[in-house]
Amino acid sequence: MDELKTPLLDELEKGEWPSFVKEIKRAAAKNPGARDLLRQLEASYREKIGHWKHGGIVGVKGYGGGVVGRYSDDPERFPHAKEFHTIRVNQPAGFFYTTKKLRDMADVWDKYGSGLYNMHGSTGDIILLGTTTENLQPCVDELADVGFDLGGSGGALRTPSCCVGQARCATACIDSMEITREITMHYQNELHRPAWPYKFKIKVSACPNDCAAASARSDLAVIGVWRDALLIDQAAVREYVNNGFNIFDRVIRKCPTAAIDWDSQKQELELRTEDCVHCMHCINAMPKALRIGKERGASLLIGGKAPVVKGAMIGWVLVPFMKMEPPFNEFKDLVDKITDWWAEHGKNRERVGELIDRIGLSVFLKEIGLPPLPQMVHAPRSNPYIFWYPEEVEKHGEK
Amino acid sequence: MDELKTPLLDELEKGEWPSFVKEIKRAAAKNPGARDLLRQLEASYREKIGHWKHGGIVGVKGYGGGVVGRYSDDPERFPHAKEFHTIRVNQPAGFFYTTKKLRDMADVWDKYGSGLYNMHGSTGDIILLGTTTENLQPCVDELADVGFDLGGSGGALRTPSCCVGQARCATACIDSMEITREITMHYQNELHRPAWPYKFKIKVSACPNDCAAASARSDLAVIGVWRDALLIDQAAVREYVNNGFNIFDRVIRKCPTAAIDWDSQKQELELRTEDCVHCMHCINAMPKALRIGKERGASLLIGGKAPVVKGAMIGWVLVPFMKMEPPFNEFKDLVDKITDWWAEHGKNRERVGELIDRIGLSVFLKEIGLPPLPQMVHAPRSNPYIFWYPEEVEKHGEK
Amino acid sequence: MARNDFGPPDYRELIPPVIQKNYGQWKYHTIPRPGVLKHVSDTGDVLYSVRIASPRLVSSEYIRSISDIADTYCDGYLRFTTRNNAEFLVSDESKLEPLIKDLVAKGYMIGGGGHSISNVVHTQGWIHCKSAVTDASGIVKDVMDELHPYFTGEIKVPARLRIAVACCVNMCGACHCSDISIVGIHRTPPRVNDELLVGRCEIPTTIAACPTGAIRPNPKTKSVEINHEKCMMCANCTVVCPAIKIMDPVNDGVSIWVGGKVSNARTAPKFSRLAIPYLPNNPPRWPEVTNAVKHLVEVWAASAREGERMGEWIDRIGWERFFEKTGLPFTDKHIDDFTHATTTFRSTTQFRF
Amino acid sequence: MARNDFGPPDYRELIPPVIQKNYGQWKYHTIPRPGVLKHVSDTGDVLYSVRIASPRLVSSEYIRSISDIADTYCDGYLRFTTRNNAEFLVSDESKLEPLIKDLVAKGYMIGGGGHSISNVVHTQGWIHCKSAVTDASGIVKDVMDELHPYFTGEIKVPARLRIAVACCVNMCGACHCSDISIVGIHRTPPRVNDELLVGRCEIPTTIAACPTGAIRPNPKTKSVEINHEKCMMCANCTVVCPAIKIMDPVNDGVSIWVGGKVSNARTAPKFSRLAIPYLPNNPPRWPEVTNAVKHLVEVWAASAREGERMGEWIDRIGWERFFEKTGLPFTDKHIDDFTHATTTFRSTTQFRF
Ligand code: SRM
Ligand code: SRM
Ligand code: SRM
Ligand code: SRM
Ligand code: SF4
Ligand code: SF4
Ligand code: SF4
Ligand code: SF4
Ligand code: SF4
Ligand code: SF4
Ligand code: SF4
Ligand code: SF4
Repeated sequence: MDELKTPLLDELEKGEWPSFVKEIKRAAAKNPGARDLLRQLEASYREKIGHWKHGGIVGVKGYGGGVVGRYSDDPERFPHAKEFHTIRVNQPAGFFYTTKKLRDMADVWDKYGSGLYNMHGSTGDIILLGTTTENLQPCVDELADVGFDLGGSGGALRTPSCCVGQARCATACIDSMEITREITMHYQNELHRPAWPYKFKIKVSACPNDCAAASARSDLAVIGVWRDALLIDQAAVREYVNNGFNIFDRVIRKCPTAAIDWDSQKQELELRTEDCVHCMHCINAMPKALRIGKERGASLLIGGKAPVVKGAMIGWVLVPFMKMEPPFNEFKDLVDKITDWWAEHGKNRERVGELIDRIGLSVFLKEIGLPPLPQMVHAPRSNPYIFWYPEEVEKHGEK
Repeated sequence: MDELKTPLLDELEKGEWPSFVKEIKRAAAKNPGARDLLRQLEASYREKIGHWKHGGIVGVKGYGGGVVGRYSDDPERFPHAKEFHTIRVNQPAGFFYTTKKLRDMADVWDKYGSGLYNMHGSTGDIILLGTTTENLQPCVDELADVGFDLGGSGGALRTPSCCVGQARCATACIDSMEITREITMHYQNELHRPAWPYKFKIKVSACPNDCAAASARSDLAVIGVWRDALLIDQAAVREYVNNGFNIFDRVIRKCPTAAIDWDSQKQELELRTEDCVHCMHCINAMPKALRIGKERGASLLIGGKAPVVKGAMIGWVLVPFMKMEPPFNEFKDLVDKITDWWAEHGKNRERVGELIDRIGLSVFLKEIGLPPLPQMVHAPRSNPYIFWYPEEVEKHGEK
Repeated sequence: MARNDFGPPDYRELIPPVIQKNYGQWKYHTIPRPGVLKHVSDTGDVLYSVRIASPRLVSSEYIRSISDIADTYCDGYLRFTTRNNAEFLVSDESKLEPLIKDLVAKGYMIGGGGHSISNVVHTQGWIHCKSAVTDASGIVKDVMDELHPYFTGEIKVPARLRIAVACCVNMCGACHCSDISIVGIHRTPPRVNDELLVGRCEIPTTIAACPTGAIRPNPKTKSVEINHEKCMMCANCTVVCPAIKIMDPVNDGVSIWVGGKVSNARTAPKFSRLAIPYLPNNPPRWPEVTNAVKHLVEVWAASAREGERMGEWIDRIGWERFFEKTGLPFTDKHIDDFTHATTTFRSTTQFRF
Repeated sequence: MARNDFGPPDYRELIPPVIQKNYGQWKYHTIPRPGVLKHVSDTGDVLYSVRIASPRLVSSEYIRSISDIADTYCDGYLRFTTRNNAEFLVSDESKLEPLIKDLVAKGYMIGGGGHSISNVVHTQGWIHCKSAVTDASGIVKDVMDELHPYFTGEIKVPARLRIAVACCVNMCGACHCSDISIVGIHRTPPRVNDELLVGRCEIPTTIAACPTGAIRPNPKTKSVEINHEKCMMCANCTVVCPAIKIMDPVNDGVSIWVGGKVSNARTAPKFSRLAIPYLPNNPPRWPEVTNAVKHLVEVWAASAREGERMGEWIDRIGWERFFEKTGLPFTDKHIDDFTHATTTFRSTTQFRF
């Protein structure tokens, strides 16, 4: 191989933060694709423009997605980046690995691809960065041999993902990892064979801290909540206070609904359960003293997504509380109703949230059979343009 | 006259609250128009439907508006309500009257009209309720003789109105009555000869309590504010506190920006002036101890209106602070710029707020020559769809 | 002799001497008793304002009667408020008690200051507007017959409460920012009189008037037709075209909205929000409406903290609790579906069960 | 032999025994030192997680290196976080200090827990995406080279701060709800290659893809033309039609947004808001972007109260003060003009001078 001149990128090997350029170079030492990626990237840095072409669909047998085709716009200059497809590999729930699993995967990828990864993609997949059309099928086959299947792309369910939940968290109200595993398995067909107007994402966070950022980036966010009183260990609260913890500034004043108060006389934390909106803050602030309640389930939020093209949305409350017990049939039924309705009414490239925006939340609720609830809105409508169905009124007396 | 049977309306003579039916009957005793109004109203109560016809423009010499034409849809049944136009008479600023003025007006109206009034219409006018086409001109002429001129209607400036302000209020930051008088006089032509796409309303409240409800119901709301520190009489504050006034619950906790605190040690009210958003609450709660600051002027809000048809709007901050000194030239210049722009770009029946909604606030600011300011928004944009003018960028390098 | 554009009477000739003298110099006020304001000036001067309820729709005789009173006690000066009450302006303290006595004797109702329910801002109704779905004056009378003790101060409320009535969705009274607002609504789409329409209405204007695009040309009749699924019964088309009618005595009715405010005190001005989508139009006493409003006032008054207006109370307890406490059903109607609907959807798990 | 639809590896086979045993029984956690979490179970068991920064874009060698470490100290178990850090899971306390020492010796950076700046969520950039306006990985490296002391805990911050980078307005990283987000933007409208377009692009689809209706057919060329006054440079048309190009190395650049969050703690999740509309695309070190972010962090850290995230701090001090304190200009670009623009306009006199 000729000498690799990347003066601009070399700058990014300096500095304290781990360097992705170093990583590309590590791969480039062994793989010509990684090497031409680096060269092409250097060109982008110099010219301030990307060098990937528009379009180009590639695939593997039995799957409608999971691979993103990518072609260099200057294959003469960067012959080994001419085809540089990524494979989206479905991650295990909670991103847990044994070193064995990781090594198995790396061995396959070194054989068929650039030896570069995103650990992980923003949706949750392991992104295997860069291989040729020819290598796709054998790579995917051998990944299967070591137990890795593809994730989603296109108008399909996308790889569900979740927070670590009960595997490590005291505040987990639901088993986020098991839910993710179960729905990923249940919806293999929807994940692997695009049949919908656009992408559909499910993310699961086991409590309202939402460490999976579910409400911001999933069409259907599953967020663990409890609906009884949170549990208070008064002795442990006193210990915080006695150790100089400023309970007023750090907790009391920050409760969004003023649902808790510290009675300095009685040295007790008082909770008005009916006002607690389970925001998590007090529990977060005093994890040794406060715990989530016992009646646990999930809130479901619909419509979260990025700005394209009607503007970004944060998921809207669709079901305030759903028990989440395996095999999660109530949840699956609802997913089916939602996706059926959306598949029927959605335009090409219209997310479910955009469709609801276009058609109206009330109509959507009616069609999937959910009751309207005040928890669904910040406030009721302020405009007087109420729609009435013909069956709700008398036939009008013509005048 | 035949017997007047109004069993339904008679019900509304009972009860404690002053009865408008009694008032109509008082007028009906002398005036056949008022009598037929009552009969027609009884019919509406029985049939649950109004009996006024659509349309019918009437007017008086030299004016393009000020009169609302009204015709009964059943003139056979209610012959004296066949024509029942209202005259919108411009009220004096602050709704102050001498009894002489009122009696003069009543004398004219008894001569030419029903003897019924709205004191006052929602815009502010004295509404003279019900006269015939024939009587309009002489009535308006004689009203002129006793010093009353017409208000506005149609695509024109509407009668400006205001709160009582400096005439009685300790919190008045501007002279709302003088401003209203001056602009009413200055804009007589715009008030009386409709030349705009739709109505345009100006209301003036002398402080942020907004007793004229200006921000909700005027296209241009003028609201008095101060921009230095509010004045504290610490002795008077102490007096409140010593008299058992719960300053924490009633004041400190209600300041929207936590700009004030009560130092129980020092027995002093502490103000962080830079955080005070002049909401008025603390002054309202302790009028003997707190007063508005010394550097006074007005905030101007644009776009307030009722729901028709793009939805209701509450006025948006356009000018955070404008000195308001007679003859208010800076203000008038701005009104001219706004109405010129609106007259040029507005569609028929499009309020200025709706036009801004359609065209964009930034463009509007640019065209009337006002700078964009953070006070104009609750928060900057969240969507990434920023518009750039060609002159702001280089000619792009075609690739 | 006709003159034009001379403008309204000049307030400077209509304000009493004590105001002339102390203009801009008022120091503070107190409310010595319900409906009576005492304003004290930096000069030491004092002005009492005694406020009475007015039906707003008044006769010449009424005007002359209150003028008589103002002549006797107020040197002939009086004013009206922005909510259509009348105010007697007394600078001579010795005349205050006699004035109040006289007003009471003559049956005027004093009240409306401070934390109270003041007069109801309202609109024309069947009395004078062609668009009226209901009668504003009648509803005001009914509601205030029930609520007048909150006006006179006989029953205390935690904060001021503003009620407004509008006879149609044009909301002339600026209902859209009231603590409680009562608004006439349609529930059936308009009907087109094809024969009348042709020639009488400009079809493009009519089509353009519809905010939801529900009106399309009907080539067969050369008139227009209305897509019922899209129509939100705003009546805007009826304003531009007299051949389109929307009045429907059987189905038209009254809706109730809560939690709006105008002042900037504590919280920003805000819109009223739908509480009850429909109550029947039931003259002359509108019992369903009157009871609903009374109930809302009572639930609020019992649960709100001192100084907490309707909307602030709801903000504190949450809309979930509002519907629970008032026993009102939350329905599909409450969920916004107009332009900015999505901004009203709750995008957080912060809610009450 | 190919199999289909067997799904991802089962987490139950990938979690360490201590987690298997204590699954769902964790009681509380502490953060004994930056980047180290200690989770205590109801059973008394303890789990330490040691978190290291990762560039996210890694090589097979990296994967093998961290696997070696996990084999030595963690019985072969490790995980990644939702923000792409790697975590070593230690159940045997005696291995904790040796692990940390080894990590430090090998040059890994430990940090990111509690009140800190964690790893930067980001996207493909020029490395793999055809839509990329800028390079996400490069900007992350530059920004974190500056800010790493906030990751390691060397410099304290008042609260957690999340930074995200997206290389175009598609915002794959969910930048739209980050404390600070860095987004690549276009500033010139797309250009149409008429010859290429004809036959290659479906014109109706292309027209429909434009949210502002800026694209219309061009009968002369049988292609389309773009109304520059309406185009908001969203690039959506370029996704559906390869003959429309928007990349512009001279004018493309980077914007900075602040105050978003995702968690429901204290305040509801909220969108990031525009702080800086444009900074030049200046690889490899993007000094303008790096400095701007650093400046924002420093102003926030100096002025926010304990526990106050960027957006909560701005809520308290007001956007007026935010622009004042940061010295950033407020411009026409900051004023929303998209669908729900009017809901962002300030409809109250409550503001700071
Ligand atoms: C790889 C990844 C970014 C990354 O570096 O991590 C990615 C990459 C692309 N995204 Fe994304 N998105 C990725 C996660 C996201 C996320 C985050 C998430 O899923 O949690 C979002 C925001 C949430 C959402 O879905 O709204 C996201 C919002 C978008 C959008 C805007 C969608 C919208 O409705 O607003 C587009 C545009 C589109 O679909 O046309 C898009 C499109 C794309 C495309 C397919 C653009 C294209 O046509 O080339 C990118 C392919 C890049 C490539 O060459 O691989 N990507 N994209 C992420 C997927 C990896 C994975 O499978 O794990
Ligand atoms: C008389 C009055 C109600 C009252 O009883 O007080 C009134 C009565 C009418 N209003 Fe109004 N509006 C009256 C104040 C208002 C206000 C309040 C204000 O001005 O402070 C508003 C809300 C503020 C605003 O302007 O938005 C108001 C918002 C409307 C609207 C909705 C406008 C909008 O853009 O949303 C309409 C509909 C229209 O213009 O087509 C309307 C239309 C009408 C019409 C002209 C409807 C019609 O075509 O018949 C009514 C004539 C009734 C009549 O027969 O006299 N009126 N109207 C008020 C005028 C009296 C006066 O001059 O003092
Ligand atoms: C007389 C009047 C002005 C006028 O030019 O006519 C007026 C006069 C005063 N207002 Fe007002 N307000 C008047 C309509 C209003 C309105 C407009 C309306 O109701 O349509 C508002 C906005 C209402 C809203 O927010 O929806 C209004 C919001 C206030 C407030 C703020 C209330 C709050 O939200 O806390 C104050 C402060 C206070 O009461 O402490 C106030 C205070 C006052 C004071 C105390 C000011 C003063 O120092 O004199 C005056 C006596 C109030 C009282 O009645 O207790 N005034 N005041 C109006 C009487 C109407 C009536 O007959 O009831
Ligand atoms: C490991 C991880 C979950 C996972 O499955 O990977 C995780 C783990 C924990 N989170 Fe988280 N959060 C993780 C991403 C998030 C995210 C998502 C994100 O950043 O993209 C959020 C939402 C961020 C946002 O609002 O923008 C998040 C918001 C929280 C919060 C609420 C923060 C707040 O706004 O006050 C807490 C509570 C706290 O820290 O007190 C929390 C608390 C925790 C606790 C303390 C829970 C526990 O008892 O173990 C965990 C250790 C936190 C720490 O790092 O100090 N976690 N946490 C994620 C680590 C990411 C990283 O590498 O930095
Ligand atoms: S969302 Fe809750 S349960 Fe899940 S990782 Fe975060 S804090 Fe733990
Ligand atoms: S969880 Fe949140 S809302 Fe509930 S008491 Fe604690 S701080 Fe308040
Ligand atoms: S707005 Fe202010 S100045 Fe005007 S009447 Fe009300 S309290 Fe007085
Ligand atoms: S006027 Fe309002 S914002 Fe200012 S200190 Fe008083 S209560 Fe606070
Ligand atoms: S609210 Fe409607 S019906 Fe009532 S006066 Fe106004 S326009 Fe007429
Ligand atoms: S009532 Fe309103 S929505 Fe219905 S057709 Fe007429 S204008 Fe359109
Ligand atoms: S943010 Fe844009 S450029 Fe970056 S990966 Fe996503 S789609 Fe591609
Ligand atoms: S960039 Fe966006 S706004 Fe501009 S023409 Fe293309 S789709 Fe339309």
